[in-house]
Amino acid sequence: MSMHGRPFATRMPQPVRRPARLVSLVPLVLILAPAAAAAAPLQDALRAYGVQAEHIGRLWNFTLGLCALVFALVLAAFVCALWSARRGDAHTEPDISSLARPERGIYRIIAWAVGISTVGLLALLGADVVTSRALARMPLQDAVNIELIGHQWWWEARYKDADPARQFTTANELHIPVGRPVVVTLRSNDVIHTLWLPNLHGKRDMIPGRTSTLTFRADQPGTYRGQCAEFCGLEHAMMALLVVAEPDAQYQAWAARQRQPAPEPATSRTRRGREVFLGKSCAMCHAIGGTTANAVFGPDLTHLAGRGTIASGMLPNNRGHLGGWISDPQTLKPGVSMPANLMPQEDLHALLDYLETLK
Amino acid sequence: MSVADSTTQPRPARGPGSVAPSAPPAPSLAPHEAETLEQTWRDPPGIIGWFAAVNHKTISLRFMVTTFLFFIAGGLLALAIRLQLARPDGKLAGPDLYNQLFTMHGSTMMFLFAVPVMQAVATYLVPLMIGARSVAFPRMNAFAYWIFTLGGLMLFIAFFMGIGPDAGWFAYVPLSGPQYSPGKRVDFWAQMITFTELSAIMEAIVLITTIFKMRAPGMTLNRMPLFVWTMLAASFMVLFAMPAVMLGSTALITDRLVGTHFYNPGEGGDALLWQHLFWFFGHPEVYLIFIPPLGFMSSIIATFSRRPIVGYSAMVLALIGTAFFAFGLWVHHMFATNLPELGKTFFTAASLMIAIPTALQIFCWIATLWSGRISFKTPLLFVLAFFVILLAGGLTGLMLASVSLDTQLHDSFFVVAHLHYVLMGGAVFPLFGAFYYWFPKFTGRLLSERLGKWQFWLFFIGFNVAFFPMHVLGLQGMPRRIYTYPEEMGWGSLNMVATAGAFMIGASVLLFIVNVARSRRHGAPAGPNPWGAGTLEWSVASPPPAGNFEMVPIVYGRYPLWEKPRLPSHVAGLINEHREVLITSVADAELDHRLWLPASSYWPFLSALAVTALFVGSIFTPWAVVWAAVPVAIGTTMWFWPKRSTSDMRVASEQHPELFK
Amino acid sequence: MSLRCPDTVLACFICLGAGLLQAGCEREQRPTRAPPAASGTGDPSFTAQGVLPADNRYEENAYAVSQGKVWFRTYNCNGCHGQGGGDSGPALMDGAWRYGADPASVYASIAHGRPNGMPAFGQRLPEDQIWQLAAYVRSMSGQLRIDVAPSRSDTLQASEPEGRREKAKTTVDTSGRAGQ
Amino acid sequence: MSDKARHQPDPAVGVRMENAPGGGQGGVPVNGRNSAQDSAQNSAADAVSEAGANTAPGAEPGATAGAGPQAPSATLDVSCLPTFAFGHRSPMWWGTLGLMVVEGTVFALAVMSYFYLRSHSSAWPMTGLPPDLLWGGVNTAIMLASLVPNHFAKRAAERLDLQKVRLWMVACMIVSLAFLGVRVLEFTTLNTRWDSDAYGSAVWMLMGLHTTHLITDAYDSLVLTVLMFTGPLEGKRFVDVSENAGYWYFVVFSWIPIYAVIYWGARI
Repeated sequence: MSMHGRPFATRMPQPVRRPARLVSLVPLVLILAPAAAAAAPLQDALRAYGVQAEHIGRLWNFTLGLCALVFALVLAAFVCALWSARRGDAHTEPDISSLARPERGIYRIIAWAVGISTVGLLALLGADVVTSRALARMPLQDAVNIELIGHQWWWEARYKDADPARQFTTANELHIPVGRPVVVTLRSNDVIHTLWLPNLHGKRDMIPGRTSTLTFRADQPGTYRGQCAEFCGLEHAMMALLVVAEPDAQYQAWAARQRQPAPEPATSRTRRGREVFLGKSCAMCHAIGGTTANAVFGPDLTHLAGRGTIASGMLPNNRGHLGGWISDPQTLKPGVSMPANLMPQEDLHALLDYLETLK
Repeated sequence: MSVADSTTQPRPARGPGSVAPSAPPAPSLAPHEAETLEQTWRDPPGIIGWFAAVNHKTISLRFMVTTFLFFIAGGLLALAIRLQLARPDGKLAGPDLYNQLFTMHGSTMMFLFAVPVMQAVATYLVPLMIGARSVAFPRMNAFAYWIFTLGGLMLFIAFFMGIGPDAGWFAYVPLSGPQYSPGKRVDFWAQMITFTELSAIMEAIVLITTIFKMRAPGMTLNRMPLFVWTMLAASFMVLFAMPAVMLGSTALITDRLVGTHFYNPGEGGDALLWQHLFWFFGHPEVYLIFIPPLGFMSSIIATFSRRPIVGYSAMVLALIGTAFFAFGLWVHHMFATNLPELGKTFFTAASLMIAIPTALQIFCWIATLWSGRISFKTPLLFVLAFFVILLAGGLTGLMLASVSLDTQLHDSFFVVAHLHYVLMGGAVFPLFGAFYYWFPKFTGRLLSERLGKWQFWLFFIGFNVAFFPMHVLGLQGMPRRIYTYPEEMGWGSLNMVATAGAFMIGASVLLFIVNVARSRRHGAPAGPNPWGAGTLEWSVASPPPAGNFEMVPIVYGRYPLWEKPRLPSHVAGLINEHREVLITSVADAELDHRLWLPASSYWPFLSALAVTALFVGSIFTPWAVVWAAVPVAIGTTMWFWPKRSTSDMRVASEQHPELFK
Repeated sequence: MSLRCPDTVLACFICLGAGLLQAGCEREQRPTRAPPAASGTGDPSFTAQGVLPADNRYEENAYAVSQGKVWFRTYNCNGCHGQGGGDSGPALMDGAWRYGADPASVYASIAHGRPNGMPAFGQRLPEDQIWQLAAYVRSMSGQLRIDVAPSRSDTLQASEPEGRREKAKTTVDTSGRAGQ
Repeated sequence: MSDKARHQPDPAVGVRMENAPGGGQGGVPVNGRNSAQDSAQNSAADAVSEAGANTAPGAEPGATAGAGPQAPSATLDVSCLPTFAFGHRSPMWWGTLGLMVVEGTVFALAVMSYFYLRSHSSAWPMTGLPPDLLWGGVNTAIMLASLVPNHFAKRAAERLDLQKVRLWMVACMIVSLAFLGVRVLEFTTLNTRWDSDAYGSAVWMLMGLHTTHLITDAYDSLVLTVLMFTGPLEGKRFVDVSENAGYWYFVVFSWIPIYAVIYWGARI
């Protein structure tokens, strides 16, 4: 079920820092990271496109450097020990002199080594504290407030606004303005999920019965992919989320479009398609603004055609995949709540025509 | 480097060091007395006798074989997982099967292999190392083995019946709860926990009592071999850690079966309660998997660098410190939850600080090697791998200890890499070293050095090929426990590499099996002390007689076989016709009294069957607890009930000791 | 040491297991290997012909029944039937049935609707879901094996979990049909 | 520390200090308890004299007289040691202690979970009333009272006094019947069900855990009591009685905090 043709906004921004420099101490990465980075959609903890991820990236560099140094030193001592130690075998008379008189010299060296390690550990602790303070200090004025709700296995996003009329709901694809802080309130509808947008920030759990928040900022336009990180059942692997960071004007336009109800079907075919939607099982779970379909069990489809993917980041959103998804989702994503819908071909095509109008 | 080319031929059968040249001939029993002693401690013959065996060596060997079989099973599951992930959009296993695969793999390795195998090895070695003829409570020891085996079998039978657990080895609620895991899958998992924890707790009590009360006269606490110290520390950790998960899994089962609300936010419960209970056990568990191998390390390094370990007391204090701090870290598994940030920082500090005792031990070992005279035998090779792999795992652990970094690394493949570096490097490599080291003691024959070296290098290279790429995968954003991933995520190549490495590991384990199978028959005869080691287990024949020591030795130092023998060298006057053991005082191992241990009995096995019926039945109806309690009570009572003839004999020996001289 | 004896232990355990195998599989299957909903569903249009199968194999499958519970909540059956306690619609927790207690009748009630307010969902719900609903509805009065019926939910609990209800004796009283 | 290891007293010193244990020595009365005392004193006396012999000047301490007083002997004769001992000298004591640690930890964690859940709830009890005080109080009193016969049973056991052991064990059995009966009444007056809410679950978990211990401990004692009447008996069995009594202490004392939590944790 791989994606043919990438559903993402194709503009690939310049990374804030080169991956190679980040991980220069991990040789294997030098070899493989470029190959991996070439085609991959942006889901990479080593390439920061937001201030929060940058803080963590800095901490990562520091920690990696220090740990690599320690690794090298201890290993050097270890190899020297093996190299310089005399050889013996089972017949060698064991040297038990140390039982009689403790080896003060060796103890002193070990004490020094332990002392130095302690200093290193304190340095790590300090760096961590500094980083968490930096993360907490991100300014939040005129932030975008989003309530993100985890479902098995998709994401429901409610854009909050002081004025209820300006609130709207979408699913599986967030749009955020570049350079403006985003405050995401995390909740879960069933089991524990975890929001992870590696290029923008670290993880945060969505725990039923609790709410938590994650604040981040995208400093570069682009499409960032996130994925549920906490094992959440059968389709844990198929629970992805796209975050489209775009200039404020574009974002405002998008938001304005989202607040509109679905356009009235113009042609007879699309009108037929809407009847199919409202008459069949679709309307039992999905909502389309401006129609009688207002169920909340499945993703809101009011502006389905505007999204890059369907089935929560699993398939590119084009007529073929959409048709396949409607007729037989259980083969594509076994266990998903969407049932197989057996309907005559013309009904299906009418339905697809209608859905494609939901820009 | 020198490790590679220092291969030598197997040792000649009899090594030196067992008796220093100037020593007077060690006193021994007359042949007929020795035969009586052997008869007394031997297990009864026949099938019935097989189920009645309580000799600690018999039980321990079965325990080791059983845990190793579970290790093989878990490894095969791992290979299946790697095959599925080898290429993007893998079609080998659907999500349902895949979730069962990794849940079974994790649960098997953690609960059915890593913890019990350490206790299994310990129940064989500890009595021999401390100069005892048996473990305390031999029947409880047997019961613990049976209950463990039956629990493990239950889990795998359930798996093959398609009732395999699928909620992950830490079974987070609510996913593992009644609503999102319908059916009986998770119930079997939770009951398996009860089985194995029960077994682990009993083994811990057996070991603690053995170590405290049955050491040979003169083996004061600060003369104990470091391995015995590690088992003491680990056993105490078991006593405090296991209850947490037993309580948690009991609450999970009652939630699922009788509708309690511990984890139901709708009725005042809380999903995080499970995480607290589980990780309050789960993190110490990592350390009680990792601490006994520290004892393997100390034994093997001392022997193969021909000198005592540097800084005995420092090592002991480090062990105790590790065991203690291990209980203060559990929240670093929950950094992604919405707990207060200040609290998280405290746990960051604790998680970093626990590195200090480990560092201390590593430095002491390096100093020992440096100032010793090394012989690069296979056991030492496996132990040396520890310094590379565990070091790397420990350092990635420091990264995970940081709250901010952890939010990126948590639940990604980076964690998978880290935990395998810690557990394989910290436990499995030393464990293989220990097998190569003590196999001669178990069987009387040496394992082949050549195959051993092959296995080592296959394992060492394969391991790094398999797990190093996972660090990178995690950083590239690959989450744990996904059954597949789309092609353009670009994770394909590294996953293929990892799978190749996994199969190299498989091949090396296969070599190990071949080596054991060959050497059990055709291996070079070992003799009592093939490595010229210094601790007591090497003073007896290989394999040891049923009663371990013909005459219980008296100990004057930490390496009795290396130091100059002193008189009196052995204990006389223990009755050979009964399983009489010497009980000594806790701190200084001064003579205290002579105890008769119970003889063989099949009641521990029958009681284990009854308990199994109770646990499995309770999965289907709470009333099973009531009805099955009857056979359990009968079984345990019969197990306890003394035999009249034996008691009369004992009474006679108490009233007329002179008759029994 | 000989391993013959553990093999015998293993063997007898496997025999024990094999006995439960059937129950195990049926109960534990997930949609990846889900059994056909009911005998005779090969022909998708059989409900139209009024041909109704005798038994509902989803009643053996814990996952399917729990899905039924999900649909019951999602499609707001509670709106009329309460939490099974009954409101404008009849109670479903007791053993009293107006149109028959057998799976086929329950299926028919959901698919074709009944007088006095029960709508016909046949057109709006896929057959599988109706069979799952039918299985769940019967579990509400304890008609299903307790190891298949759902246990408590992670919600405010209205009534005892289906898995722990006494099996109510089913009676078919037609009194309610005329009434209301 | 390593050099300290060299200066450890020779183990043989232990013989002198350890092998005349007070009361922990001797056989089982065959006819009446006087003989028990006697045999105890006798063999204790043997041990002392044995030890005296061992300390003959010039002899390696602990060497057998048989090996000749002058030549250092290769072996240390332990046949004079007692065959059982009470308290921390007995492995049984350590085994029981281990069990107590495990179960104590379980109780502690259960109590923590109780307060953890309480901290997440606005009202506690979440619905309904706290448990009635009557039967809980009565049972606490009974359990505390049970300490008396338990104490005397322990002491009699340590004096190898079979008659008194039988007497007090029977007394313990009667008391245990009492508190098991009252425990049933306690369950009926908890004013909550395990499946009504998290509060009920926590309370029933605590009660269930402790009741399990009451039942098992009562059963252990029953088995021992029967054994005391039917035999076979040897000195070690008195250690079992004494350890069983020690476990009884644990079960009763662990009830105090659990009682406080269940009955007063819902009131304060």
